[in-house]
Amino acid sequence: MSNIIYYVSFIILGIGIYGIVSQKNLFKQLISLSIIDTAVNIFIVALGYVEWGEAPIYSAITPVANFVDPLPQALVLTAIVIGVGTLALGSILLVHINEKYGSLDPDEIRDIREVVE
Amino acid sequence: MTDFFKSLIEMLRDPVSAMSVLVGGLMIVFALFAVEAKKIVDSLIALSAISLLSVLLFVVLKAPDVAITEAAVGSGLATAVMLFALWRVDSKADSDSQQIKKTNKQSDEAGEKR
Amino acid sequence: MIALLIAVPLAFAFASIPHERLGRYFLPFVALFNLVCLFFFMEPGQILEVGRWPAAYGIALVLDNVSYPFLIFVNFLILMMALSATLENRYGTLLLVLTAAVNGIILTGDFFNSFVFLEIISVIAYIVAAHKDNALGAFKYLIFGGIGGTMYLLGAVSVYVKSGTLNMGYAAFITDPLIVPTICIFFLITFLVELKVLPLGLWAPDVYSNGSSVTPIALGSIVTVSLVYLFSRIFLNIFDLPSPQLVGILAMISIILAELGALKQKSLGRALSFATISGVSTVVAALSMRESEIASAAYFYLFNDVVSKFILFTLFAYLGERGFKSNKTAGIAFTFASLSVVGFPMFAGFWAKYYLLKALFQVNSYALPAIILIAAVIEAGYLIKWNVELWYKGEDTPKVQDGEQDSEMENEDDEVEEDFIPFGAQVVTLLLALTLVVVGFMPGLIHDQTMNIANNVLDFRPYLDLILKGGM
Amino acid sequence: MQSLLLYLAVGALVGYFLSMINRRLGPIVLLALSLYGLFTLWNMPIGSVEGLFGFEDILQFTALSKYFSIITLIVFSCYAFFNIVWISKAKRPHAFSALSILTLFGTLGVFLTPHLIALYIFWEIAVVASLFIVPMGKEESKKATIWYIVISSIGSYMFLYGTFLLYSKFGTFNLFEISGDIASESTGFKWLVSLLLLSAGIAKSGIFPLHVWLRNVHGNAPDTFSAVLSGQLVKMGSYIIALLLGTFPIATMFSQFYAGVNIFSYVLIWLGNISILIGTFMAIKQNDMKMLMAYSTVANGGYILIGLALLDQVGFAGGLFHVINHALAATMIFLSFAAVVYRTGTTKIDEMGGLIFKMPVTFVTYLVGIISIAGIPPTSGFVSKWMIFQSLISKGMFVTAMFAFVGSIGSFLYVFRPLAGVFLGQLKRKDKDVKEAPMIMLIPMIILVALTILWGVFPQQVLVWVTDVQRQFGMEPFKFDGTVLYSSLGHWDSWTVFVMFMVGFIIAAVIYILMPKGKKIPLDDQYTSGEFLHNFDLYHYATKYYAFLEREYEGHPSFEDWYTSIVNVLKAIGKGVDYFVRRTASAYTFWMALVLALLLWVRW
Amino acid sequence: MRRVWAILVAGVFLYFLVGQFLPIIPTFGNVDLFTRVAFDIINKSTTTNYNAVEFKKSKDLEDGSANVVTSIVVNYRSFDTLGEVSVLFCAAIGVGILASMLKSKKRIEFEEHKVLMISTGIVLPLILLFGAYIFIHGHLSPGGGFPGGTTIALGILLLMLSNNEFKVTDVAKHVEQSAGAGYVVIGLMGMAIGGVFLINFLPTGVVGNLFSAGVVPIVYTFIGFKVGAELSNVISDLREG
Repeated sequence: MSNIIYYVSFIILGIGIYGIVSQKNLFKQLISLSIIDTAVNIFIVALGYVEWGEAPIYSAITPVANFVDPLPQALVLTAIVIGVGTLALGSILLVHINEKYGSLDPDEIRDIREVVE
Repeated sequence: MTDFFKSLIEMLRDPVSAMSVLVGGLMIVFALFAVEAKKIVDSLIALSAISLLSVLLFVVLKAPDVAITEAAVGSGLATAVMLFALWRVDSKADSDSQQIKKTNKQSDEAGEKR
Repeated sequence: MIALLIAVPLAFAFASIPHERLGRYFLPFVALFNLVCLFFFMEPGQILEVGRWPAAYGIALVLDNVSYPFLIFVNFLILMMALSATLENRYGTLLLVLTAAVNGIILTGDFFNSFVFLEIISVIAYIVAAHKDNALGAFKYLIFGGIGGTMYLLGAVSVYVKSGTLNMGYAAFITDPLIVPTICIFFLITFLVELKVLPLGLWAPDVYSNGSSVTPIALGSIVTVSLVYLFSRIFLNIFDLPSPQLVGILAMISIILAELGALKQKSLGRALSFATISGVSTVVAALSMRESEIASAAYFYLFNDVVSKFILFTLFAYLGERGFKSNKTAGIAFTFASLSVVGFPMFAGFWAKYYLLKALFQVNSYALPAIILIAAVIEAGYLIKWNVELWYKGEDTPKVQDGEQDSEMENEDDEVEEDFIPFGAQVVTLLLALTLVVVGFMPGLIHDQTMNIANNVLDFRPYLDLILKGGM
Repeated sequence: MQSLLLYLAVGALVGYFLSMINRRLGPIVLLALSLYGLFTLWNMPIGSVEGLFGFEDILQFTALSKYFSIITLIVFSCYAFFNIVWISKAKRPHAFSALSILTLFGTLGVFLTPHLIALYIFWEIAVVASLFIVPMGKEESKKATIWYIVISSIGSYMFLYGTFLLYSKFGTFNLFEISGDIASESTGFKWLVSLLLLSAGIAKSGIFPLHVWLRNVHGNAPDTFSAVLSGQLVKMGSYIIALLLGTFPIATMFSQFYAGVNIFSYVLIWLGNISILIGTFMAIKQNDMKMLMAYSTVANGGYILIGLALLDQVGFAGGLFHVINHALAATMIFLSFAAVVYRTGTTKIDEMGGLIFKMPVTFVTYLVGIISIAGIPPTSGFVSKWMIFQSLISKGMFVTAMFAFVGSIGSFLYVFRPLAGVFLGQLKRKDKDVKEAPMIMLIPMIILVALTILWGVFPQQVLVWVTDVQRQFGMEPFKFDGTVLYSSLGHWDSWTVFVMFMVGFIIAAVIYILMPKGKKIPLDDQYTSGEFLHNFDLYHYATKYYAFLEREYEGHPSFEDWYTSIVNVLKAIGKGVDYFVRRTASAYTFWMALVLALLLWVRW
Repeated sequence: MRRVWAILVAGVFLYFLVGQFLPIIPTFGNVDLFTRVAFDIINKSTTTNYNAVEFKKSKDLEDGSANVVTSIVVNYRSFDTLGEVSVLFCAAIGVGILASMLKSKKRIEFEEHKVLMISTGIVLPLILLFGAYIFIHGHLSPGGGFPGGTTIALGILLLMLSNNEFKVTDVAKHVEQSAGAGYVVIGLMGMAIGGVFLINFLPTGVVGNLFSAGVVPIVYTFIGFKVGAELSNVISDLREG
């Protein structure tokens, strides 16, 4: 029952996938993708949590080591930055798609493509 | 049923779980809103709200570095980037689309002629 | 020392920012530098612990008998592409980073590090896929590859949780029959996506068929080779493939479906993309058998497929679908490549098929050979059709009674439309075609290497010894 | 043999570059090479073994190899001689010559090696080389190429599959080593392997299920190359059939079925029957003379298959003998067609007529060719058909005999159509100034005519080769002495028959000379009821020549259409795949979930 | 209908994660670090033998940064960070390429607002200073190069919003170039001095001092500048088009 945070992150991930599948609009799909990223980050950080552990920083308050696992945090740090890079690319791609087809709705785009081809 | 509530109460004594229940619940709501919202701007705002709440969770999970990074990158910059993209998309959605649709019509007629 | 393979391309990439053309000029020299380093200053069987942190704590770059040939092959392909492709604004810089990433993903012995390099490759892939105004395909690939990347990340993290380290060598000590399949499913999903095995490879045709001289080669040749390496490293060397029969069956279905899709296509580009899918699916299906003979044959098949598709896609990018009247050499290269893909004798493709079938029959598996041969029949059908059409383009066209001037005008337009193939591309395609022929006469050149790879990839001890021995 | 193959491989390149200097040099190189090959192989002792490219004793010169390579080289030398002039009409002369030499290389290799993989390699070389000659023909030849490659690769890949099946069982690729042990395998395995290996031959020699490519390819290929296709490349298939049927102990491998013929041969014989039927009836209704001869090739392939599948003293010999007859006859006929096309520029029968006075030598060549095809003495065609009939009747297989008989009757009909349409009848006006084909073209045709009649009258030479083959395969050799051939039902002396024919011919000639000639009148010299009628129509027709026959089987099923519909079904599936490709990432994610579910719940 | 499919698909994923994956990971909170490499990393004793680290006392350890996450990111797994930097680098270049490919060069305009301009003039230096603080103190306090650089980029964004004429000049590109090259050069210097790529070749002082942890602050400074420049480029590309 104390795994509640795992469940939370899984549910958010599921919502993200639900968004990708259910939403027609490509922008919504991009947003869902970043929701998935957030959920995975939460999950990974939660994997490293130690009960009654401190933040992994030696400081005046915590001079001796009673820390949570710092390595997943490092991994998440990387993952966040990668995620934002992907997000920026997706946005500019969306601008391109909109410029070419004048729409972000896959159905309209498909019609246009079939006509163009 | 009762023991379920008992365990719930037990769990809520633990601050981490309590926070995760509250914040997580909010995040789920926002995620659903972000997915299902009619206007894309709303879902963008919901997205940044999600990452802000996740910052809260990171703090609870004793991950200040991740928290500060997520606050700066996830909720700040990512939202700005997508907002810019959204502006470009919306500002252009009307002019070009009609033109392209025109070309479609023409090519349709051409096809019919053939 | 090994780190130079990654550091030098990155340094040049960063240094080539201020001017657009700079990266383009750096690229061939960097690839050449890598090749020279590999040939003369490095030999397999060494490990570099980056920052001198022991393997379990830090990141270890491993150069063993498996990764060494792959590195040489990939850098050779990059050199070829640098000479043949036309790189517009800043694509050179991107490809420099791609060089670093591909070398890294082949060298690294660390799960999360391979995830990072995988993401670099994917990001570059998204950008390169958007070449020639193909944003829609790139966006599909972005969403789909994003989910795949997430899966890979989860897999890497679960490896860390279970084994306490991210190092591939130590991760192999997870042997719990409950845990390993679950972890492997994460990786497997990613690989099925990135290796374009249908139905997860559906993104590929839209991406490859954009008629660019960079996209299909960078993605279909270079990235594919590196990912096949990682696939065999993870599933043949470290972990066991989860439910290998299922993967094999998926790959077989993917072979047939891809060939049928290619058969239907009216444009050469899409047909070639489908053909690529079927080629890689064949490799995956063969690798899923986990037999050293079959694996070696699969690597041979990969070599032939990649080189031939390199030629085909390059010529398609430059010539489009207007025949070989003006440039015969291109036509000869195209014909050689397509014959080699189909697997006619005296080309590399024949020996690939020969070794593959021989090995498969030795372990009494009769389904895959049949499917490979059926696919070969279909492939022969449409590839020869394209060859004939392109060779005899514009000849004996039926006379038009009324308005002959128009037809003449069209012909003149064709004449005008024929853009020439850059010298580099001609040389490269002809060189690769000759490579195919030479390998067709002396298959030992490649087969020894692939046997060496296969024998090493299938037993785990040398890799672990290398990692435990620690480096430098 | 090794040196010969090497010379051929080099000769391809040499021919290519020489024909850049002068396009006539290419065929000359081919002619020289094939004459050299004829010389060497004729004198080569049977059973000599050599290596090739460092592979030990991969080449083995058997009696069968000798027989088939001699046929091939004869055909090729005539073809090359003919090409010396004809090459001026070729589209890509350099490639044409080089690929022709390469085709010879591949075919000789096929005949010379018992090693199955080497055989496959040479086979595919021959196929590819000929493949790129075919589209140099008419407009439809592009499509024909696809037919050719697809059906040929179906056959050859089945062959390859069977080869590897054998390898996985016996661990060797050498056919002769395998043949001993195969009889002990399970029945299903024997059926599978034999059918797989034979299917290459079936596809190549145009037997029933895979016969569709012949019409397109032979009909549309370059004119002289059709001669090689029908006269020689098809014989590669016959070689495979003869080799396997002879090498494998078919009689002990499969159970006896009917009249001492085992079940496997019986199936093959029925395939042969159907091919004879299809070939004959389709040939009757063709208007294009090359396509007509293509269908006749199907029918004769059926004859050869029946003869070989009988696997007995007389029938097998007859089948082998029929190979050389059909090779010569088909080459003759296609070369004469090539000569006609060279002059008139069309292959449609109803666009020609009355060429007999314009090109008499060509006419004689065609006449002897069709006599040999139809199996009329004194040509050699009769001998082989006689042998096949003898064997059939002695076994009491009257149904097959009936089919073969129908085939011969039909062959009278269809070979007469081009005769009447092209050579007899009245001259078309546009052909007024047609001349006889140049001398260079006539020489090979005359040589072929001479060979056919020679071997029809004195079949000893051929029978020596044939009986060598039979001895090598451990069969009881065909009995003959001098020109007298013995079978269980009686004997046949071709020399006496020839003398009788000559006597009859001379009598007829005398009568023809002594009798008063009918006088030729111009077209407008005719009147009715005292009126001249100025009618310039020709009283000569070739369209709907056999309409009364075609009417009988109009609604016949067409296998081409069946195969095309299969291809369309495949394309429809491909369209479905393409449909899924064009979806968005949403659909892709659905597929990902599907695969995930499979991975979860299907644990193999 | 579409939503039903979507729920099914998400259900499959959830089934996999909850039914297959959750059982094999430890329950939330009770992780024993001793089975993980993180234990030695926290105690900075991966190469030496274990003795407890004390704040402001223990000196010349194998790694000197008080912030363990930073020590992992920049020291133990510095190679990942190099890759991470190049991911962002590629994304920035890609946005640049694609933006330059756009046909309609219509830049996004904001109407200027007096209050915003003036307040920006006041706040912007503070923001930049704060960003610099974040990445310079990355080895002592939470934060580091990435959040610091992002903060700077956000400051640039604020500048864009406030005044309409502002454009990001090529200076950003040069900063990016030099910073990125600098990171690699530090790695190569480590190779030259210590013999291994990306080795920490400077003395790692007392844990907790500003001038400690060897190359970590330097690397983080480079990363900060690079990320700031790149992200500002991304934003300006998206704006200018």
